[in-house]
Amino acid sequence: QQTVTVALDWTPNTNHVGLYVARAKGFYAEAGLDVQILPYSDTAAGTLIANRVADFGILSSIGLFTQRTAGADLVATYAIMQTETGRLVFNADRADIQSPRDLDGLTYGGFGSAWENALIGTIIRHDGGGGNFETVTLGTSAYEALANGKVDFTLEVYTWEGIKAELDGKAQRTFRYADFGVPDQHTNFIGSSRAYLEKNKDTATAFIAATRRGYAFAVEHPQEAANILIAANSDVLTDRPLIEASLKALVDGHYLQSPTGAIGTIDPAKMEAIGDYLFKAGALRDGDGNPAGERPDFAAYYTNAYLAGEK
Amino acid sequence: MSQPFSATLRIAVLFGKVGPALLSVGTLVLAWELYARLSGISPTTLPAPSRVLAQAIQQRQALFDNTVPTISATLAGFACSLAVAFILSMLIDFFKPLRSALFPLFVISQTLPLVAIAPLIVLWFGFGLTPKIMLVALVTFFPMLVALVQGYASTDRDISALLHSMGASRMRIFRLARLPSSLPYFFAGLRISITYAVVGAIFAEYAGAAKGLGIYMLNAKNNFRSDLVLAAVLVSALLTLVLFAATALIQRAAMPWERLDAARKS
Amino acid sequence: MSQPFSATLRIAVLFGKVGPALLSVGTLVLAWELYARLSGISPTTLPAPSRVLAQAIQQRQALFDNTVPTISATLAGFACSLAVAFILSMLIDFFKPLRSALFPLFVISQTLPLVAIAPLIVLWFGFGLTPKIMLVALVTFFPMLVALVQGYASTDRDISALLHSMGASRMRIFRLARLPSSLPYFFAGLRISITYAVVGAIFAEYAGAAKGLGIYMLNAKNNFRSDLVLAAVLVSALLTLVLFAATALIQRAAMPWERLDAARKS
Amino acid sequence: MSRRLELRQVSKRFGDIDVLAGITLHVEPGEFVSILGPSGAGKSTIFSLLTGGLDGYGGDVDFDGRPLADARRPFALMPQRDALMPWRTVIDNAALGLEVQGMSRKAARDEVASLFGEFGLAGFEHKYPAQLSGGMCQRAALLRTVVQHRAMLLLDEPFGALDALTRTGMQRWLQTMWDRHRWTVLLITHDVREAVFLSDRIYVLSRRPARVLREIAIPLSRPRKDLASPEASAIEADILDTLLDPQPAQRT
Amino acid sequence: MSRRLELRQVSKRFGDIDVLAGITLHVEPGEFVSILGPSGAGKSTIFSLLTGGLDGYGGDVDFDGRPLADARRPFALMPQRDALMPWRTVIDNAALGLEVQGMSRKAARDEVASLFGEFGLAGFEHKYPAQLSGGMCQRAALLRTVVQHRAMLLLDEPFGALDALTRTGMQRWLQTMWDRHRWTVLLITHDVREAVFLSDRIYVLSRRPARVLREIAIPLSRPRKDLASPEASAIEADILDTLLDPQPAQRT
Ligand SMILES: Nc1ncnc2c1ncn2[C@@H]1O[C@H](COP(=O)(O)OP(=O)(O)OP(=O)(O)O)[C@@H](O)[C@H]1O
Ligand SMILES: Nc1ncnc2c1ncn2[C@@H]1O[C@H](COP(=O)(O)OP(=O)(O)OP(=O)(O)O)[C@@H](O)[C@H]1O
Ligand SMILES: Cc1ncc(C[n+]2csc(CCO)c2C)c(N)n1
Ligand SMILES: [Mg+2]
Ligand SMILES: [Mg+2]
Repeated sequence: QQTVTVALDWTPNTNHVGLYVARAKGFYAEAGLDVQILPYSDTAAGTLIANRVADFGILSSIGLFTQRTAGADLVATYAIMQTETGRLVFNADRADIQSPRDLDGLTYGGFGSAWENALIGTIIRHDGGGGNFETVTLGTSAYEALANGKVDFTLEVYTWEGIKAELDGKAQRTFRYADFGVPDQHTNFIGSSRAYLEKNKDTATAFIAATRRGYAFAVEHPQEAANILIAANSDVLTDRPLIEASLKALVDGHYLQSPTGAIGTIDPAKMEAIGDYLFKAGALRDGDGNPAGERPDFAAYYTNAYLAGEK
Repeated sequence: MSQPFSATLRIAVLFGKVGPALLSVGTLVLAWELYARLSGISPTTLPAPSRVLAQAIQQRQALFDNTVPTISATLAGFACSLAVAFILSMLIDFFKPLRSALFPLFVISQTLPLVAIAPLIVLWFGFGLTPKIMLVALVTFFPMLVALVQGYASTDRDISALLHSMGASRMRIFRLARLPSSLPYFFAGLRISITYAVVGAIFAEYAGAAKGLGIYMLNAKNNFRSDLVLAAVLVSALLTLVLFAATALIQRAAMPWERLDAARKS
Repeated sequence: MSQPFSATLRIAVLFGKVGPALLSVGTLVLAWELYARLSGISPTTLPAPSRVLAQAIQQRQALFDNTVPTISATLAGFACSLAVAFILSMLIDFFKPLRSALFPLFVISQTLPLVAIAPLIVLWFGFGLTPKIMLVALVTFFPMLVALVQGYASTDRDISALLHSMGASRMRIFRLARLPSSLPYFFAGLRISITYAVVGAIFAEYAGAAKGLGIYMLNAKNNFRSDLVLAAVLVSALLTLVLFAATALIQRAAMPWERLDAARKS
Repeated sequence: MSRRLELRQVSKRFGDIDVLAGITLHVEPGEFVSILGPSGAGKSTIFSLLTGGLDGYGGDVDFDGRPLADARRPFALMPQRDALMPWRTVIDNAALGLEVQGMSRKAARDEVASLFGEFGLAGFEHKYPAQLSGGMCQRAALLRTVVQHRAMLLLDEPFGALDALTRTGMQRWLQTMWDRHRWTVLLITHDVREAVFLSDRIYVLSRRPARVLREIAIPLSRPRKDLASPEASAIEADILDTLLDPQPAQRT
Repeated sequence: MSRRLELRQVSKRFGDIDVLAGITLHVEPGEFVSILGPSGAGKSTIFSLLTGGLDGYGGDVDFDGRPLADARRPFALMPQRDALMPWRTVIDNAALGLEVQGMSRKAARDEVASLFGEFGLAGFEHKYPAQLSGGMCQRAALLRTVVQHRAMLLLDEPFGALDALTRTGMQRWLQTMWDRHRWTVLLITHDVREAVFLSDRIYVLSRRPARVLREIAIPLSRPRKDLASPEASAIEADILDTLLDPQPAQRT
């Protein structure tokens, strides 16, 4: 048996369902793999992969593009989300916020990544605003701060925070990034390093294929997948209705499987578009922190080569 | 005042000591409960203590499962810290220039914000117990070292001179005089450090752990469960208090002569 | 040894004290530099000190802009902590049962893991200076209170009895005897607390702030700039050392008689 | 003329412990009286009673023929050891009593400054106690005591902390000062020779609970230059035999 | 018979400070000799030299006619104050010297246990020093010293920390013990009376840098029951006048 380690990007949640299903259903074992899901840590999964602490990891799209441009050895091998799960969110009772240009001068509760400002600025300017807003960095409490009225708006993962708010009956409204000039993206990937992939081609292929089976199973059987996910994280996932509703949203919203049926496949057009966008917004920087001089070759940032069926 | 106490007197004295404490803690908890219930604040923002307690009891198995790794990390880290502090303190005691060479490093190590250091530690030491032990050791090591070095320095010069006059070697003088002299300082340092040890272990878990009170808190928060966050906080506070009490008991056992001193002074 | 020193002797003695420290710190930095350069480790994981320094200099304006709020929070929080600790210590000194009522609360407050508390405090008090001051005060308050209360208790009984025999009121005895007696304890507490104060402020910023060294570190980390994280760590360590040195200077100025004591003992 | 101070059957308990068990003694105006007794007997307790540091005791205390009212504070106390404040200069230490009486610091300093020469402290006004020798500290403490101009001085083992040589010097000096000023003094000591050398009368106390074992008048002429005259030695030997049990003490 | 201990022109400096400036003195076997001198003179420094606590001094030190070789360790030291270890019971404190000599703890205990009666400590074997009175602690310290069976005892102000009454009792007791065992003793003290009461001869040292001011033989018969005989008093007064400056010390 071949051991494969996977680093998470956050607390275990519905985004990770395919990993847990593949493990519990024996897909990994069938492929001769012993998959160890590493605990979530303060250190970005991309950093762990690039430093060979983990073989695979959950990468955010932004993490992939920025870290890779700065020289980290990262390659996306599987798109978890076929479309953007992020939203700009604010409380529904804010009559003063009708469209993004109204966000000028308001306070954003952020997470501390440079691209957030580029993203929100783009959205506001696309809507005819100036793109001037206050940022307070809140780490992980931005969402609570919004509920408390301490910030005016923040970014959420719709299929987690958004669903929770719906379940709680919290009235919120959102703006979709894609509606305001931001290209749609695969929000999360499973990625690895070129160094690992070259040395472990077969293992990597087997891992991605088995993982894809896990996500495909979850799309077919969301209820059973929810049970598996909860059972594998009984200490953590104490809110069954949230898990079930979140999985339902992931499936019904065509996040895990595109309307055309793609699961895990990385869309080159999306990659080029978002890469282009980030490059132009100045969010991509080299290892010394200087804006990337020329447009990077984004085709090297990802590969569908390890998805079963394609080669 | 070494007269024997009657049983009732003992209880009265105990209550005199514990009474005001219970009163103040009780008042605080009651005020919190009333505020949480009457202000209409959402339980996600501030759950009532009764809710926290009820959830803590309901989730006792999960809490217990997550407390064990934290205790292991705390104790293992603390033990390492103690061992290294002890060895280094001895080296410093035998070779003084080491003190001026090493102390600045230790002072600087205390000024490093853990939040910035923790992520690096996983990269270097991985996900096992090691990084947690390292972080706990980092926060507790310096106070223990200082306590030991101060303790040795507190040795009665007359006692050292006496042992020297008897022909005792430096090692012997260390064992017979300097080491026992350091005990009160050692235990004072222990009581301070043990508090940091727990907080340090919880912190270390943020840097990557599968289980533990820190992870439990983080997960509870990401699952919108403030009540479970506070339940874990409660457990960690209790854990600290228990360790605190344990050091006090160990000190009583290890230093029987100190109790007499206290009794005589009063 | 109160003979006047010649200038060269002074320098030699100073070097004797500072020399080993420079040597050890220098060795460490050198080893780090060599490792970072020769091991081929990626600068994102462990940047060389030269790179950290170069980046710190290049980013000096941003670092400075982010240091100012941290210093404000540290000093304001510490000042609040001091003021409250002083008032409470006086109340406790005048009304002893307060001590048993309040001390358990303070002990418990020290056992609460900051990681769990900081976000709550930020949620309750917003992103202004208030929550940072609260958190800095939380970590520094108890050590200062304990130091003051211990300091008062260290008052020479004979001096109190003397003042009482002279007809001095309790308030007068407090001002003339208990307060000055507490100074050495006060300053010992100050030196410990000031270290926590900086770390506490940075920590508070992690839980939510617009600017500050903590935010700078967080941003640098989220943008995968380990060199800038370490540059900010460097600044915060320097800040702590400067505050540390400042308390030592203040102590020298505030307690001229202590220097004599030390001179006489040697 | 009525007696300056008179204690009749004064008793005091701390919790379960009897400390004073009916102390009767008196001091005449201008008299130098000593109290001798073993450590822990209760000697300092007597001073605490007099200076209002304790409440609740049995028996009567009269001062100048009237019951001792707390508020009058007719005593200036010199506590065991010097009790100088390390953070005050010598002159501010000496002026402490006057300051507490309400005098401004400046006026109090002016008043005590004139006495520094007589007390052998000239030139040391602005030093801290840590810069003085043990003997000088004791003199500063005594200066602080006498400058309060109270009707009576209570001296609690003023030289107990000094080494034997310095102590002898200070005793000689105190006798000279007393000869000059004729203060009314009640002195506590457990140095028999000191008591014999300085006193008009001596009360010898028992171990706790303290009773007056003996009252001894010292008929030696003053000034008592000769520390070891045969008469003094005889009185001393006599007192020592009263105090020292045949078996040395088993517990303090 | 050669002299037990002989110091010839012994001198010692600490850095810039001259502490001993040519000390010449000797002790005969079975003799009780005292060194008297002001505080800080350098008395304890002499003992440190003898017990090997210091290196680098001038002059010669002979023991039993041969130069003092460091390794022989012919002295049992009783340091200033009692230097008992608070964390050891009385019997373990008393057995310390034997343990350091290499004896097992059990054998050392057995050896010292038999002496507890004679030293007035019977029944206190397993108490801690904090449970003993000051006088008992001093006796335990002396027991620890004599049990080492060294050729000579060095006692550094053994009773300096005691109050005057207890001290007198201990001095009487020490005289009895010495009468019985006839140890060779060199005693440091600054209590003139103690020196006169206990010694065969006394060396009086000057202030620092210490020189021998006088050597005084005490011809009084033993046992010296009477603490205050006229002869003793006369010797005492004589020594005191040597030691006390006309002006009391300005600085320690
Ligand atoms: N405030 C108090 N509370 C309880 N016990 C006390 C108090 N003050 C004194 N004592 C006890 O009373 C006894 C006599 O004490 P005191 O200080 O009067 O003795 P003393 O004769 O002055 O002794 P010394 O010569 O050692 O100064 C001691 O046993 C002491 O412990
Ligand atoms: N190791 C040392 N280094 C420097 N100076 C020292 C050292 N030991 C003693 N001295 C100095 O030597 C002088 C004599 O000290 P010593 O202890 O011998 O005096 P002493 O006569 O025993 O005094 P006392 O009667 O107070 O015990 C003092 O001024 C002391 O400060
Ligand atoms: C399930 C899930 N929820 C929240 C976060 C935290 N987070 C990080 S960036 C961001 C904004 C999205 O555009 C949010 C909410 C996460 N990583 N995964
Ligand atoms: Mg007393
Ligand atoms: Mg000495």
